[in-house]
Amino acid sequence: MASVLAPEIPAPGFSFENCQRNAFLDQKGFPAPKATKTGTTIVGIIYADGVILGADTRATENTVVSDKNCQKIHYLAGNMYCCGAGTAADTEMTTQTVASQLELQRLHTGRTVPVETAATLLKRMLFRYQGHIGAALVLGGVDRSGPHIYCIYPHGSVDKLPYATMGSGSLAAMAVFEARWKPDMSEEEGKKLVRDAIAAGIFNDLGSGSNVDLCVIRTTGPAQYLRTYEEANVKGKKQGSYRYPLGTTAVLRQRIIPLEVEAVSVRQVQPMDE
Amino acid sequence: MSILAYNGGAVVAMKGKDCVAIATDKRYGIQAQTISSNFPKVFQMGPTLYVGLPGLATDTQTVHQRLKFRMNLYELKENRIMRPKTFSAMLSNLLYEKRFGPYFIEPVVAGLDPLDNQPYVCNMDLIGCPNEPEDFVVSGTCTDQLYGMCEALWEPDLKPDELFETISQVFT
Amino acid sequence: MASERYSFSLTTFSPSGKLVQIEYALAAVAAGGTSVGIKASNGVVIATENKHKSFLYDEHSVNKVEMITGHIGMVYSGMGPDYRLLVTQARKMAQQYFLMYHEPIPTAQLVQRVATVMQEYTQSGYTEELELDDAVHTAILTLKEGFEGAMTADNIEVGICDAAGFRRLEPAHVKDYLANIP
Amino acid sequence: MSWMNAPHSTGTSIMACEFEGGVVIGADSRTTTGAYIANRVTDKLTKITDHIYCCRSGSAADTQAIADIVTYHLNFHKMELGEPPLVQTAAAIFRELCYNYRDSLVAGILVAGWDKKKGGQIYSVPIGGMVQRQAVSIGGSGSSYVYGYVDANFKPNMSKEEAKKFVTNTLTLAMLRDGSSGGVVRLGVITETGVERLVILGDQLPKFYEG
Repeated sequence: MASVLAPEIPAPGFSFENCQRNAFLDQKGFPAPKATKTGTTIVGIIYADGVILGADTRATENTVVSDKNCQKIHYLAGNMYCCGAGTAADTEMTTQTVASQLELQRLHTGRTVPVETAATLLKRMLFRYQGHIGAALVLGGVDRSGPHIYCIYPHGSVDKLPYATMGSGSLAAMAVFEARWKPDMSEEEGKKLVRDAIAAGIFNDLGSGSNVDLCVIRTTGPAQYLRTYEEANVKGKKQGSYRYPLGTTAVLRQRIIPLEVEAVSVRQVQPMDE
Repeated sequence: MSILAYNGGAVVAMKGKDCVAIATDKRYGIQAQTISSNFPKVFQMGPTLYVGLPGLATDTQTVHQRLKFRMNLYELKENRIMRPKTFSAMLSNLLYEKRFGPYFIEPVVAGLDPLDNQPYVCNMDLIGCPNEPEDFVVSGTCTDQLYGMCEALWEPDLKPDELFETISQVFT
Repeated sequence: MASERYSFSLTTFSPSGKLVQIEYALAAVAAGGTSVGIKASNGVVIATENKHKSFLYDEHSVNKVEMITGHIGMVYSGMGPDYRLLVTQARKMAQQYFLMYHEPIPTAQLVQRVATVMQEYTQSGYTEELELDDAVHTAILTLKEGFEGAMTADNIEVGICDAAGFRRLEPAHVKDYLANIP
Repeated sequence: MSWMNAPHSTGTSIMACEFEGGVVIGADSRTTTGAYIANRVTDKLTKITDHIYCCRSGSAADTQAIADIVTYHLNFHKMELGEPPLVQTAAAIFRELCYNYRDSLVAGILVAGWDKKKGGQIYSVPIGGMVQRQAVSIGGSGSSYVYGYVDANFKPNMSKEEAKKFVTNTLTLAMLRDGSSGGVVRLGVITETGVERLVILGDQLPKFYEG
C-alpha cells in the first residue's frame, strides 16, 4: 500500500504528475522554461569505403552558449553512430534507448545489426510521440548490404540519402555538399568535405560553433571516432589575470568537515565495448 | 517572468587542481520580496559529493528528497558509495522521466571521484541534459553575469585556497 | 500420485513437508549437464559440457555459454528453456542498469537481480591465486569428472572473462586446451 | 527557425492512371519543411506488395507510418490467403486507418495496382478517410493546377506508352506551377508481370509554354 513515509519505487517510463501543476503555472503567467537546444550543424555522407558523420559542438540555451564542447555524435552500435540535433536531452536519451535495444538485438541474434533496424526503431519511437520528442537525427552506418545514411525527423519520417545535413546550420552545410559531393570519394576527400560542411555551419550559423567532430565508419573495419577533429573557433588567450589576492574575501564562519577515507568501496568495472 | 526565477537563487561550481568548489546564495524569496535568508539549495549527498538545485523552491526540496531516496537505495543494494558521474546519470534520468511535465530546477553537481579524487562538475537543463565541462558550471538566476565573472576570473589548476578566493569573488 | 494434489503451487507444502515443485526443479537441475565456474587472478572461466540429444543437431548452433554484457557471461545446468528466459532477462536488466547509471552492472548486482527471478542466490568461488589459463585447464578437468563418453571440442563449451571482456572460446581454441588434458 | 519544428511534409504532385493492361503511377520528388527543400530526390511511390503501390501526399511521417502498417497487414493477409491480395483490399486497409485516425493524420493517398480479379485499378483515399475508385486520379498540392489538363486529355484504354506520356506531361505541368512540387518525375508501371520503375530527370522533362 502506498505510504507517505515510505515512497514507492518509481515506475519506469515517463511520468506526467507535474503536468497539471505546470499547466496551472503557465496559465498564471509562468510558462515552462526552454530546454537546452543544440542549434547545431550535423551531416553525414557516403564515400567509397563507408560513411563519414560530422557535427559541431555548441549547445545553446536561448542566446547563451551552455556547452562549448558537447558531443553530438552518439554511439548506437559498433557499426553505426547517430548525430543529433534539436532538444539536447531528447537526442541524448533517444539514442541511448535505441543503442540499448540494438545491443539486445545483437546479443539475441549473434549478428551485426543492420542500419535499417536502427532507423526503424528510431522512427517508430519518434512517430509514437508525435513530434513532442524533439530529436532530428542523421544516422550513419555500415552493414552487409553496404553503407547507409538516414535522415530522421522529429515527427518520425525518414529519408534515405547519399549525403544529408540537419539542424539550424543545415542550409550552409548543404550548400557545400551540393557543390562538391560526388559518388565514390576517397576517405581523405570525404573527411575534408565533411569538415568544410561543418565549418560552413560553424561560421555562418549562430546556433552552431566551437569544434568539428568526425566519425568515420568503414565497411572494412571498426569505426573511428575523431573527437575534436579540428578546433574551428580557438578561444583567445587571456592577456591579463584578474586573480584576487588570498584573503580578499572576508570569512565569517568556517567549518572543516574531515573526510573519512577508510577503505574506498567502489569497485571499478571496465566499461562496455564502445 | 520565468518560473525558474520566481524564488530566486544561483549556484556556481568550479574545478581546481585536485579540488572542486561549489557556492550558492541562501535567499528564499517570492519575486522581489525576500522571505528568508537561510534556505539551502546545495546539499551534501556523499563524503565528496554535492548537488545544487536552484529553481522553484518546492521542486528544490522535492527533487532533493527523491534523489536521496534513490541514492540510498543504490548504496544499500550495492554496498558502495556513489561516484559523482553515476550520480549525474541518475539525476539526469530522474529529470527526464518528467520530460513532459518537468521539475523547474537546473541542477549543478560537484564532487571528487572516490576512485581517484579527480574533480568533477556538471550542470543540467531542467529535463536532464548533462554538460560536463573542464572548467566551471553556473545555474539559476543571473547566469549571464556569473558566466562573465567565471570567464574572467577562472584559471586552470587553482589550488584550494585560490579556488575559494575565485569562486567567492565570482559570487559577490 | 498423492503429491500431485500439492504440485499446483510453488509454495504449498505437501503433508510430508515438501515443496514438490522445488524438488522437481532441483531434480531437473541434477539431471542436467555439468557446469563449472572458476575465478582466477586475472579473469574467470565458465565451462560446460554441451551434448545433444540427437545427431540432427548442428552442435555449434545451440550454445549454453552466453554473453550478458561486455564483461559478464553465463552458463547453466538444468532446463534449457528456463535458461533462455533468464539470459533474456539478465541482458535486459544489465541494459536497464547501464541506462540508469551509465556504468556497467557489477556482476554481484546482476546475480542478485537474476536470483530474484529464480528465487535463489547461489554464487561461490575460489579465492586462491590461479592464472586464467590454469583455470581453464581446471574447469575442463572438473567437467571430465562426471563426463560420459569422449570429451571433444564439440561437446563442451568454455567462456572466459578478463580485462578484455567476456568471450566464448572457439572450438579450435578449446581443442588446444583439450590437447593438454591427460 | 520555424521550419525546424514544422512537420515535414510532401507538398506534392502525385498521379495514377489506368491503361490497357495495368496502371501508371507517378510523383514529383520534392519534400519541404517550410520553405526549405529537405529532400529533392524523394521517392513518394511506396511499395506495399509486388503488385500494389501507393502514392503519398501530406505529412511524410504519417504517410510513411501508414504505408508500413498496411504493408504489414497485407503480408499477413497474403500468408493466410495463399495468393496476392487484391488492390481493393489494400485500399480498404488504407481507408480504415485514415478514417479511424482522421483527427490526427494528414494523409492523401492514391492506392494503385494490378490484381487477377479486376486488372489495373486506382483508389483514392483523401484526407478524412473516404475511398473512391477512379480511372485516373491526381493528388497533392500540385493537382489543383492540372485538373483541366487531365479532364481534357484522359482517354480510357490508352496504350502503356500513351499513359506514361500522359502522366509525365501532367506532373511536369503541375511541378511548373506549384512551388511545393519539383525535382524529377518518378514513374511506376504496374502490370500483370510486376512493376517497372522509371526516373525522368529535370533536363529530360517535356517542354511547355513558360511565358
